[in-house]
Amino acid sequence: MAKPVAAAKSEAASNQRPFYKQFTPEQLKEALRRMCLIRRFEEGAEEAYMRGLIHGTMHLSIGQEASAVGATMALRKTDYITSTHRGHGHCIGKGADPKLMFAEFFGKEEGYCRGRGGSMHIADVESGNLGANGIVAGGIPIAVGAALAIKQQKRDDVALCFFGDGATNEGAFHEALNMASIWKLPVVFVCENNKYGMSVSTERSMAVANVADRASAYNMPGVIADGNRIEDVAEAVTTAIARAREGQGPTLVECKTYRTRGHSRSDRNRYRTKEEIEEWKLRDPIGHFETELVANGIATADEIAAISAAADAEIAAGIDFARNGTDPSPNDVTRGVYTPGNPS
Amino acid sequence: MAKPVAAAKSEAASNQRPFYKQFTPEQLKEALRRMCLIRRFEEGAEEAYMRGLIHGTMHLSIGQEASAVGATMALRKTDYITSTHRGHGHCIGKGADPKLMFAEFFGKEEGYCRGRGGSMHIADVESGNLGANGIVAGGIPIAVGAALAIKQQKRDDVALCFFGDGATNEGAFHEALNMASIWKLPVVFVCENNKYGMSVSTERSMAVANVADRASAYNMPGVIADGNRIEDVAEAVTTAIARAREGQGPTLVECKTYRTRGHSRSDRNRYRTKEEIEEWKLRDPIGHFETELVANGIATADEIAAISAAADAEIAAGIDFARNGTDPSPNDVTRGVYTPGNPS
Amino acid sequence: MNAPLRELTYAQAIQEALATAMEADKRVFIMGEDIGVYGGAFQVTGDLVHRFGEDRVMDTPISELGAAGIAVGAALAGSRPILEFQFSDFATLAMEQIVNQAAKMRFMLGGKVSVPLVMRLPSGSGTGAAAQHSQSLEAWLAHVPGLKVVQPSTPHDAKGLLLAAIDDPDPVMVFEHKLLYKMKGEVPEDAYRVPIGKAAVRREGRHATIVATSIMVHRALEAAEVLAGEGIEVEVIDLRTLRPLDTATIIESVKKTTRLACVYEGVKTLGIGAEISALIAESEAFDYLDAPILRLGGVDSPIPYNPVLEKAAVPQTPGIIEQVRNLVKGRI
Amino acid sequence: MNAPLRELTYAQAIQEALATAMEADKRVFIMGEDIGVYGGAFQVTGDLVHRFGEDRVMDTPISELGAAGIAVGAALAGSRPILEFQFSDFATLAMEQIVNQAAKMRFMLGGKVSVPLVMRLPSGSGTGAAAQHSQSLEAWLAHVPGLKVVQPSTPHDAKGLLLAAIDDPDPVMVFEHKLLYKMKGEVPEDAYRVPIGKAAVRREGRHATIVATSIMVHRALEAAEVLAGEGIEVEVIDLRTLRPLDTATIIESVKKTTRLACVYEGVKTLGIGAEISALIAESEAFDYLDAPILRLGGVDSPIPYNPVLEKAAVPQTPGIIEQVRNLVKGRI
Ligand SMILES: Cc1ncc(C[n+]2csc(CCOP(=O)(O)OP(=O)(O)O)c2C)c(N)n1
Ligand SMILES: Cc1ncc(C[n+]2csc(CCOP(=O)(O)OP(=O)(O)O)c2C)c(N)n1
Ligand SMILES: [Mg+2]
Ligand SMILES: [Mg+2]
Repeated sequence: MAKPVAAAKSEAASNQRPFYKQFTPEQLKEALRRMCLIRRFEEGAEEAYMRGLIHGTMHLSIGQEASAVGATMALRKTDYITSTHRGHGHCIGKGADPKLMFAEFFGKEEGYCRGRGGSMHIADVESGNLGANGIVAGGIPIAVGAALAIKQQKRDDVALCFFGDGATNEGAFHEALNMASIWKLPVVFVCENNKYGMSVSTERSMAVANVADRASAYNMPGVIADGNRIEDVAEAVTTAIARAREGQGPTLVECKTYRTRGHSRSDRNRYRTKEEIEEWKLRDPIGHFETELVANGIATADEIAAISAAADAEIAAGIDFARNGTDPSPNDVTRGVYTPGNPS
Repeated sequence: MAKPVAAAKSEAASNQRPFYKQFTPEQLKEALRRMCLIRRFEEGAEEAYMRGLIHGTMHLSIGQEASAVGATMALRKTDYITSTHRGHGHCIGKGADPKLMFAEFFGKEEGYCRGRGGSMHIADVESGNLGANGIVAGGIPIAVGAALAIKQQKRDDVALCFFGDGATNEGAFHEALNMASIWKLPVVFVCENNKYGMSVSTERSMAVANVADRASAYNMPGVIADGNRIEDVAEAVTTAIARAREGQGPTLVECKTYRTRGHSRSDRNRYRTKEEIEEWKLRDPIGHFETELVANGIATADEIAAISAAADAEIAAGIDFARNGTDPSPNDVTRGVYTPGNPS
Repeated sequence: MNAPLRELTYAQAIQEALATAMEADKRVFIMGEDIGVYGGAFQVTGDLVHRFGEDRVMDTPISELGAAGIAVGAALAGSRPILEFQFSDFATLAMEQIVNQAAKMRFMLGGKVSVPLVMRLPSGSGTGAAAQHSQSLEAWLAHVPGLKVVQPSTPHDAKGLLLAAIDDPDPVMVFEHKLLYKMKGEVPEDAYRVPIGKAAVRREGRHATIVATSIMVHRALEAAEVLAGEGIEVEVIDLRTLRPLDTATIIESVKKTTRLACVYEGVKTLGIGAEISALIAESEAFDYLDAPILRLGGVDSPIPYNPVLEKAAVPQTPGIIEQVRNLVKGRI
Repeated sequence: MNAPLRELTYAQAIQEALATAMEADKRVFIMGEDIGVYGGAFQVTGDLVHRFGEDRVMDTPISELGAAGIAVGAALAGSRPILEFQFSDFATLAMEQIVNQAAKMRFMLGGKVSVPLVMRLPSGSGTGAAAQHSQSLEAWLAHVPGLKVVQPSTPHDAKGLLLAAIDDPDPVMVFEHKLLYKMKGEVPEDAYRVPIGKAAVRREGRHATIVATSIMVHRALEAAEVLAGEGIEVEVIDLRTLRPLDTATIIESVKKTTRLACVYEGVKTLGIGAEISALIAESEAFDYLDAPILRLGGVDSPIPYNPVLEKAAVPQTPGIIEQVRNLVKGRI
């Protein structure tokens, strides 16, 4: 005999993970909304790219939405993030407006970077996103520097730094984590370990099994989270953020996840099997979160459908907005290189 | 009542450390000779520098002779080393001739680098020393590359890489150790931890207590040796070399030691106390080894005195040789930039 | 030889040079990011890993500085490394090893070693990859004694210069242009070499000389063709090697034409055109000059993402035509 | 103002600028290797750590790339970092952050941020420190849009340019010369600025112009003094800023003197003299030139250890005298 609904709910509540108490239902639904937006944004961008409307290259994070949103949920607007070449999710997670991101992809003056940066440099300084980065690991010391400035200015903000597994093989990772640790800076290192740096698996590129195993070399906690489960990511990162705000120094959080798309458009997936990809598709972070929200009594199926539909609409409108944006003039090619009104 | 000498000897033999069995008495005495040569070489170089006979700068390793010699004892001529700015000891340890080193310091054509390199680039390619390096950590990836070549050529040689504690904060250290480990290369990493990178103590520059603590991040053994006791260094490094030769990959050996001189001539020792320096002077690696050689019945006091006197004489002769060397002609300033007889 | 003409792309020509060298010499190996099963970001190494195995076609972790140092060490220890940077922009991470070690090692050690390594650097703009994936930093490396620097503009030279670079006992930097990878051209099958240090006169003329590099050679040739229709005969020199420079070929041409324009993609200021211009201005050719020396280089800006701006940032054919016309007509 | 003249060394002048800026603006801090209790490898920071504390005079680990990135991040987040490289040679490790991040960040982000940081780079040969501690790589950074590059030659300018650099909203690279640190000169006590982008005419003349940088300004002035005794009047311009260049001052001088020599320590090929020469050769001043443009730069070699060779590797006063004499007498 099925239990009455109320009883099921209260039982669920007692088993509930801290995640569902740390955040309000509104925050949780907003998190789902952002995950949906990221997914739709990237699907929209991919389509525009394939139709030749967007040029250049782009790196999709489809399948990794839980880490992008879970890691940014506990951040304030005055906190910073630095992001990566695979940075659309981080950008939306931190609060950017998809239509201004699309405008950037379409190379328009309305874009976040006035069409000068594109996907690989997407940023929204207003919302605290110091930018994606075309250089693997390039953003890691930058985040540490932002954390140093926060400390110097006696703010209780934090800097959160996204990077991939491959980035942890760069010297910049090593130098930055060491300095963050000796100076106890308010920074959280979030590694999105999607098993590959382009085509090279972590087994072939790293001497240790987990990125988190490297944390001990910097005397900081190294935490592993299931990167496809937002509750896991958010709990780990929230703890790390709290530590950082309290002046206890940095944490390395490794989110185990997977990108279901190729590295970039030119990827022929020769380095991995179809089975592996399919297996991970079954672990879709959005589907998982939707199920959990319902199971935890936070959202109804209808609400979820509405969130999803709203995301669709927002993305469609964003693309429209972007296509109708203003093209930069070739006469302005050197605009923005130096700060105007410069004293010297 | 004192035990008869023979009995003391055999008792000592039974307690004897493997070091005294791994190496023949001749090898052990040769090791002492090299340690003495290093010490006298540097004292001679220091004096010549202070008298204005040598220009530029130099970094003395006085107090660190046990690690230089202990780490090179088990090497063959066909094995490689890469060395550091503080590299005189490594060079003599690997078998260089002090008079040709002096000739280099005096800027002469007879010098190992024809007077082009000086102290900071002292090398003896013939004996397998690929060179000191003016760039902190610069030699680490180079040693890994030499180890890769060894492996490619199916030789059973090894590359041994010296570097300081400060060098382990460089990204090059991280990248090189990771690659050495994933490719299981025949390389031994010997860190001479003398507590300071120039003026900055390891406490202030590293997030972990020991350099060896960093080894786990590369999934390789991290071994700590007393760097002022040659037996400790030699045993640890000999094991590491054997591992490398057998294809089991790299080891990180940390030799805890101390430089009793300043970082370079301009050092005013403001970052450490006189007491600390004096304390370490009492732990002189040469005095220790002399005592042990006698105690282990390997050399008599007379033999030791003779080794020391011979070193004095060799150094004096070396300086004479160098002073009478040939000055390069300014017309030859670009000689050696490119390989002559070059096909294109 | 009357072998039938065979066309390859620039990328295929490079791959053929790599295969030829690896077959001829066991010491030669290649390393880089995603050059194995992925075939390289621009599919230059392609299937080589299947032909030569993972030990000779080595995927590295994302560790440019370490990889460059490993190349130096392997070269010192008797191997012949060829390192591919995925984009030349990432070589900024490896400058220490390139400039302080590879370039100077032989000199610092009194000429007692050589450092026979090759680094391949895919460069240039035009792919929409924005400021950190579009640079042309060849002038940096051409400034450094101890290095050699080449910049092939055709499939033929891409193969021949790379083979010469692999033979060379000293470190050679090969700047490839990403937009050229798909360009087709005649490539002989034999293992010919194109000598390092020799420029090529691609078109003869008497009214002006254009010295161009890499992709700009093609734009210069297009411009020359158009100008020929107007009666202006332009001599086009493909520089090919940036260090050491083929001074003689340029001087001789300028003495004949009396006018010089340099066309290059790198930033104009301190780009290779500055050196060519200065070379002529201090040479015997100075007295022959009938006009100022023109430089057409990249604008003083990082490369923008927007495609219109991206094109505006580096010389394009119409601009070359206009400026060289002005040069010849005395309007500069 | 009639304040009595006060002399400081170049190093003291830099230290005074640092102290002045830190006192005036809480956001300013300095970081680098051994700049704290050690006082800096060249004793430039001296006792500043005692005046401002370890939080504002920060010793870093030996991590140049990381430190440069931290400077970028701190600048983005509202602080005003000044990073000392112990030797400019080590900046090769940090090129990624300098060139791909600091220089391009503002542009890539559509002009929505500024990156107000200063990097100090002790450079040059003459100390017997050999090839990896003696380079003059200023031409590299002057090639990079987004950066500003200055090279003070006197204590006065060392202070004034550094203060201007610290004010500047964009990244400024300050190349200091190690041999100048002990040079004394007049330095006003007030917080004056020397504008970035303005060259200084150090001596007027009418027979030839020398454009010199850093320590070469002093050698050029010595040479000018000797040549004056022979009736040759040389105008000496201290370039001071390598990016952006003060084109107007140079052009004007060359139009007057009709002869130009560039004297600089960096490698001649693609050194700053190449740019100055090319600038003149493409400018209106071209028509005024009565002789080829002379470049005296470093030889095509790493800097040797041996002191005689070391001197032979870069321009010295006697060579400048001889060559400029030849230039004026039409022997070039
Ligand atoms: C310094 C540098 N080296 C190489 C690249 C080329 N590249 C771009 S992304 C990438 C893989 C990065 O892997 P990872 O850090 O795991 O991030 P992921 O792409 O998996 O999200 C590579 C090699 C680059 N952009 N920067
Ligand atoms: C890349 C680089 N950074 C800085 C320096 C300046 N420097 C020379 S030695 C040294 C300290 C090195 O410390 P460590 O590695 O512990 O070696 P030690 O001098 O103690 O033997 C420094 C900072 C350098 N030569 N190279
Ligand atoms: Mg990855
Ligand atoms: Mg040390």
